[in-house]
Amino acid sequence: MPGLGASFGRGGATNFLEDLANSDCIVIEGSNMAECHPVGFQWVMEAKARGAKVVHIDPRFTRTSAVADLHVPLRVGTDIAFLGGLIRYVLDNDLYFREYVVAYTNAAAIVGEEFVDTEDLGGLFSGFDPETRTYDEASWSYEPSGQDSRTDDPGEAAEQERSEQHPDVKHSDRAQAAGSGGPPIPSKPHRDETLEHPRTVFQILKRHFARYTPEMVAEVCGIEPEVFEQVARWVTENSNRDRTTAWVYSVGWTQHSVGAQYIRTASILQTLLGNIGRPGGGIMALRGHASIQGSTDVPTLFNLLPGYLPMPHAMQHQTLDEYCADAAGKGGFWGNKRAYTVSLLKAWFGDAAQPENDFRFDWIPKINGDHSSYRTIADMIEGKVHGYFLVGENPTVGHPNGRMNRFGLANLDWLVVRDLQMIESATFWNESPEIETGELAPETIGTEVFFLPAASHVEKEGTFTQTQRLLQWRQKAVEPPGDARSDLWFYFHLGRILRSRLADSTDPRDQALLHMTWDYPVHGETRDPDAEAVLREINGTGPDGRALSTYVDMADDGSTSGGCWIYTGVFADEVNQAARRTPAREPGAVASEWGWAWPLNRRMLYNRASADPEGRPWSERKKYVYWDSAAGEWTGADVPDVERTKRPDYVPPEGASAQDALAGTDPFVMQGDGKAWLYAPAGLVDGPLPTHYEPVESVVENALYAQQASPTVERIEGPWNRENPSMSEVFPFQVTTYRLTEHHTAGGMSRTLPYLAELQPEFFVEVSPELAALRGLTHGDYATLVSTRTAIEAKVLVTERVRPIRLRGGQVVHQIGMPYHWAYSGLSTGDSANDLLGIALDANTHIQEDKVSTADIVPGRRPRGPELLEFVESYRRRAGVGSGRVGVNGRAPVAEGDGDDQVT
Amino acid sequence: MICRSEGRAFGQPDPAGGGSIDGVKTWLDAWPVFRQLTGPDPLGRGRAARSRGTEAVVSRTATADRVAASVCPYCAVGCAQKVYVENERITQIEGDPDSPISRGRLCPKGSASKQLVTSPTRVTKVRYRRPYGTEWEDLDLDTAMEMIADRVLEARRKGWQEVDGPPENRHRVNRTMGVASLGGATLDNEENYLMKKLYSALGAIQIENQARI
Amino acid sequence: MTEGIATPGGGWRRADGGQAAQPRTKRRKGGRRGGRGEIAMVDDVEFTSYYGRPILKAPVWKSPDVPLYLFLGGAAGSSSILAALADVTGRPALTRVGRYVSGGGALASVVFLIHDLGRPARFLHMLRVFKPTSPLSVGTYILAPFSAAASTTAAVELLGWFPGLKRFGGVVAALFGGPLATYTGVLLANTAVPTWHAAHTQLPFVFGASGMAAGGGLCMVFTPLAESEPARRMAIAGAAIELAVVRRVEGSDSIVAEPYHLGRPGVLMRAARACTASGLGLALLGGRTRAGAVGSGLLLAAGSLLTRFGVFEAGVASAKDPKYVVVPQRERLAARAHEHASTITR
Amino acid sequence: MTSISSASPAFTGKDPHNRLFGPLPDVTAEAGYDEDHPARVGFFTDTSVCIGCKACEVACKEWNTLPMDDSHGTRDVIGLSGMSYDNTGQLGANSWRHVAFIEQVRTVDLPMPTVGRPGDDPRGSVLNAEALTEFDPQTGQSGTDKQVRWLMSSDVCKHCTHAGCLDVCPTGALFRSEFGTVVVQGDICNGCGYCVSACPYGVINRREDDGRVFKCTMCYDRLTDGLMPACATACPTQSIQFGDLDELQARADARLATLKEQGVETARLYGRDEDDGVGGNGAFFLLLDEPEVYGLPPDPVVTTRDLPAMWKAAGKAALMIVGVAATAVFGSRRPR
Repeated sequence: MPGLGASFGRGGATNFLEDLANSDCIVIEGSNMAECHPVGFQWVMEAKARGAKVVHIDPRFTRTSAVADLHVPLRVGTDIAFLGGLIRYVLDNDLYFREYVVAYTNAAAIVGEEFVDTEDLGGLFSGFDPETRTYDEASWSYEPSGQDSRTDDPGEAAEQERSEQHPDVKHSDRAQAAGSGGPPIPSKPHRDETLEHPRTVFQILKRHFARYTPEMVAEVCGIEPEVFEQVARWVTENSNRDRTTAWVYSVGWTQHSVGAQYIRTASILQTLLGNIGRPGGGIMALRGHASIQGSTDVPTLFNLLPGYLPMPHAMQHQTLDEYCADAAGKGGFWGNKRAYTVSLLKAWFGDAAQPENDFRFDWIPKINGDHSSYRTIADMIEGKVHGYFLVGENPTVGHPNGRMNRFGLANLDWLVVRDLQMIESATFWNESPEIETGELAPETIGTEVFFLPAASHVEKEGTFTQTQRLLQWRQKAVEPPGDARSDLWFYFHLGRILRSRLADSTDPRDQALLHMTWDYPVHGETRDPDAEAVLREINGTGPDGRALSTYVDMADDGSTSGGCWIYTGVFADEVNQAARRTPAREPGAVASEWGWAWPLNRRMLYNRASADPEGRPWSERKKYVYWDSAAGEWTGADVPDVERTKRPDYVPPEGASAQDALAGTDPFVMQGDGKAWLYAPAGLVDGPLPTHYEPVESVVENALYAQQASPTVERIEGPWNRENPSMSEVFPFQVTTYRLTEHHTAGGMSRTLPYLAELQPEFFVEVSPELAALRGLTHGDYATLVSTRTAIEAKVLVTERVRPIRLRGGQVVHQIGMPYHWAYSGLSTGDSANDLLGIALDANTHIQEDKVSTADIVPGRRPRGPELLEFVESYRRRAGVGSGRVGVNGRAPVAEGDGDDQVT
Repeated sequence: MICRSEGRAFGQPDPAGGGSIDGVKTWLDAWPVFRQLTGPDPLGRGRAARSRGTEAVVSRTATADRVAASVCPYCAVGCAQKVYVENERITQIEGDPDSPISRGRLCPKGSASKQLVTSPTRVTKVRYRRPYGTEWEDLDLDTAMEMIADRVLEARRKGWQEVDGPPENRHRVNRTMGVASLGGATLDNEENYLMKKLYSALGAIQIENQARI
Repeated sequence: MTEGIATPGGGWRRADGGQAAQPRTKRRKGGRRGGRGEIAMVDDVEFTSYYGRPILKAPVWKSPDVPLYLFLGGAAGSSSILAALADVTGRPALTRVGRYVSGGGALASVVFLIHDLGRPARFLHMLRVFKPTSPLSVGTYILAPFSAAASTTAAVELLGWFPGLKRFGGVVAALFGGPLATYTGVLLANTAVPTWHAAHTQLPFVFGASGMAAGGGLCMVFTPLAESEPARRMAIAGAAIELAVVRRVEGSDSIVAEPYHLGRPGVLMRAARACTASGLGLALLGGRTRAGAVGSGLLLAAGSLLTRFGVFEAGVASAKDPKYVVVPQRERLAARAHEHASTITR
Repeated sequence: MTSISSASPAFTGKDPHNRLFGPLPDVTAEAGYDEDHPARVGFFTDTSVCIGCKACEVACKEWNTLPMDDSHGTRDVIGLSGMSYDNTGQLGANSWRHVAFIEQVRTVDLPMPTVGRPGDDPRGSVLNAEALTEFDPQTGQSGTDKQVRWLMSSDVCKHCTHAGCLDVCPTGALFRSEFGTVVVQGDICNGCGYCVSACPYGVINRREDDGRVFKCTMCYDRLTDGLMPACATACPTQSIQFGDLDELQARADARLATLKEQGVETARLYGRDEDDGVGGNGAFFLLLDEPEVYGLPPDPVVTTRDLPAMWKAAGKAALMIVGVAATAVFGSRRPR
């Protein structure tokens, strides 16, 4: 979540679900919380029962809207405009929390003279290179204060900064490395605490958002100005010393071409209102999977090492020194990057990692560009990838452009699928839609497929990290059936076999494998590795061999180890803290002994900000963590997110580094300057401030700027991933995809279950009565949806909950709602919504824009077989886009030699 | 005759074996009409109408051999679950009221967890599809593991890169582009950790997760 | 048949709106052809429902089993009384026919009753309790002795054994015969099925009278003219009462009488009336001839049978349409609200 | 010592201890349980906080191992019903909880039907602050000319004080439990189907391939273990509340008062009134519209309320037969 990381220093939700009950106003935007997180939603209902206002801002009227006090039906893809409007409202009416803003944010920081805003460049910031479609962030920097741009290795740091701007580095998702620890900044800025200097962040903010007037918001979002004003009033009336407002978002924000900037906009607003780090405030990021937070904390992501350490980049990080140069000597906890990295290397390579061999930093493979999932799929079609593991993932249904995904799988040498049920990604070779169209055939597909049954969540032990960064241990209830095994078993034993195969190898490339620590105790007949031993390794151990209690104790000399520094403490005192199950004393209270939250069991991040600069609670009502001057320490309901005995009036001495470089009034301890960033001088590749761009596929012209869509959008081009032109009559309707309460993502865990399948038994799309009339769609009958990717059919639900939006000039925007759970397998079946979508990515995250696209809709069922190909091709021709015809197994057609395939 | 068969159908077992006065009494007690006529439930709407099955009702939460503490595998709210096990079979999964987050509640998916783990359509045997094959085949798990190990080493070799980049910008990368991985976000932290560790040691970098999506 | 588009204003009452979103207009008499009686009926009366779905579960009782059971019970019950009285008054032929009809009817009705159970093997569970609140329980305790007595009597009549037992059995059957013929009216009426329940004080008479028409009619058919006069008289009286009471039931001003006039039940009820009325006429005019007796007896039996089917199906139809639940209940509420108008606020 | 008690006063509906309708302070004792029986338990379903997640449906099916079915109750079949998000359709033998979804829109009576720029319409907006603050629960304000509201409500067996199904059951399969609930005993039911027609709410139904009837048992087995019913345990927003009935009634009254205070004029309790046709429900509801909107009968009456009159009529009709037969026999000429 780089949007949060770049703003506050950590990429996780700032608060916890139970804390929503303490809110005075809750705005749910970009999330259908009641449907997708029903149990978490109880805390919203709790707050509502206590008198809080609940606002739901969403293009669709959902089950969340149904119980909200106000539903704001904004046009899909216009959240930045709406939030930008709120920011302007707050600034113009002096409704920001001035004391908080001055003390805890970078509002007072002065930005360098080279920075030019979108207001002056037609929607672009300074530093844009149209050739590579990337920004050079240099001009976005703070004006250096000169005195404290200290680093241990200035030369190397400067080199790092230069290479940071290289497109290859840009494409490797550095932003996400701000998941814990904000992006490194070269220096602390000059500050003007009067906020009057024209180049202060505050004044820049004012100018940047000046054009987001209520009228403009109404125009862009398609809502009444009065509705906007109502939201603005509720939010600002409930954001002050005594009251707090919480913002809740989910993939309704992240899955956009400017998803990270959506979150940034909310971060700016919430920071201005003084709602971060305070009870009932914050930004609640709702993650959609049991351990999706854990999967980024302990990442299986190409660009990250555990604990949000970036994956070493070939251009920048050939040695450990180079790797740590950007952080060495810097302020904030990021300053200890070397200790975290060395501890990781010790955890992985044990005795083989020694100071004299650079702790075997060279054994970590290097990245040099985008190696993300979608790029990899394109590489597969090109035949560049030979083997693929799918571990509990069903990309041919769950990822946009299923057809492209299937072509990728069809060009592998081998594929290993591990799942509970026979999912569509394992049967692509004989059951997929492309078999029907003749584009694929078992006889031409050489992919060897291994389906290995997996153990379910009750058949193995381990931890999930849920949405509020909380690790919870699961006990094993029963043995898995038959050949089913845990993924821990699979990887442990695969590693064991590989190591024994290469036992005698002297090849340098095999040494990492042979020397890594891989001696976990095993249990039972199946020799299942001990998950607790793995968790203890993740936690790390100190020089005495005992489990570490805090990452502060990590050293860079090799005396400590730890597989994921932010998880250090989960095994404190040699106790599995994640397995604790002590209930809270009362509902909504901080249950510090239920599970374990990173960092260091803090439930609310930045909670130092719940007290004023002197350390006193802002108000009795919102008392949380405060300075106890008698005891000389921070105290309160939660673990303070500041060193326990750091006085509020502490001023860092000259030359201090890491946490010691932060003052007692700096609550954002992971940021180099200890402040929340209203303006992000670094960390995001598409701008220091959010800007409204239309989605990549939009039927509307950008009313705010000449720049239609985000200039940095990443595209993967090929005949299998064409893009619908914006404002095209061929694809005149906006489409948005979503989940239903009754199903789970790609459906492997729900369409196969009778009790869930019967609740939402068929694929359907939701359309307004107006669109139904316009296109002759009949409630309960089939309709066919067409894009440049393919055509799919769905039952039609005509409902007033979906409504057309009329814009100035009479343009009517019709929006089609499309849940994406279905495919051809299981009890409940249908075409797959994701087949309709293309892949266009937020350059910060490589997350696709599947919350908004365009399509056409016509009554009746879609053509079958090869006729379907011609049907879709006719749309492509009419829209003037390249052909979608492919050769064998989806490879580029030989005859046409169609050279627009950029994948090289 | 009617009563006798009825007695067997719903009455209490006859410990005295019949014939004795006690036996008749037990047998009569078992006939609800008798209980209606002699007890406080003359209309036969409650106590008199109770069957043998009803008297024997016991909650399967009460007969479980053990209860495992677990967490729902669907969304990221992290609702705590109690997993009831009897005879090594899961008999019930429900919310744990102690959880400060979920307070024992579950959504429809969480409530369907038992069906998820006991589903008859779960695949429990290794399936194998050979290149250009048209059918699934059976495969022994150990054999499958060995075959996968072979293929990983081969793909790693084929995709190995010492250096990469255009001539003017060439750097050591020490990696393989031959093996890629995509995990779901229902993987445990421990599993993710071993995956990242093993893949990194192998030099594989195209390691991705649902978290990207 | 279901609509997904919300009806504007449907059922949405708010203080600011003042009055209910839609006025409930008074039903127009008759009712027009309403297809399957769901949305199509809306133009007739206005009422709100959940997607036009039934509120009640339609009876799961099978047709023809249950209507036949009702018919046979009525015929058997009334003819058992006839037989007993004929026995007392020395009419051996009528006695014999009456016993055969009641015995045969009893046996067959038991068969139909058991066949209608979801778990026929558990028929004897009926004797587990005695529930005065359950017409079926009471009916079981009527049917059991009746069928035992009537069928035994018929059997010994056929075989010619134990004349003494015969008379005793006949009397026992006759004692239960009346309740058997009329309890079935309570059986149907003691339900939530609107059309049945609305006629709850009349249905026993409909069924009792219809049973006499059927029992009398069948006895007429098989009894020589010399002894058939009591059967004819009972049949005539039964048919007359049946026609009169059915007319009152069907002609009720309540909307729940509507199903008697619509669709299949409407056809059945009209056919029943035609058969019964013509049977009655024929019995009156030509019932003293053999051919007339046979013809009118059969017509009356057929009329009785059709009445049972008609009443049964009208009830089923009323359970399937929420209109027949909502409208009368709304009227009831409105009447009550009117009573307490000063104290009730909506 | 056993004594033969007479059922006849009950038969007339006049027995003060065995009334067939009207309020019953202790329905459990009525059914023959001792003084120290557990308190009567029930459900209070507050639809104003229902989010339509259907957890209740699934939790119920998991606990009671019910088959899947479509919106018409057809077993092992699924299909889209088209009734908003309701694909369960009804309560029945296979679905003991049913969440209804009702989509309602109404036009805002003020001018300016379309969205446009401010200033386009000098009369201003349809929305003003007062209008916005007094919305019902489950009322989304959608910022244009139309208001949308989406009602959701989890229906269940009402466990009536005077339960028609129980009263008419000829085998005693349906019985009043010690908790005051109404339960089918699967080892007794012979599938006569009488209860199906007797239920004024259309709750209980026969599973055709099984032959027996099924409905909510309020998780009788769980109650014996001191647990809440599965649906109430799962319900994320406490829309379904389980507890002692008198306590729930007090809670419901307070909730209604709160909503009324907030100006939610459409709120009302359903099944709470002990003077209604079924003597009040063990499972009652807070609704935001008329009952029939949710598929509930507006004024249900237990059919046995009229049973004494029916028996009287049946007795008279039986006498009529005897009378007519006697007249016919004795009035006819004796055969020679």
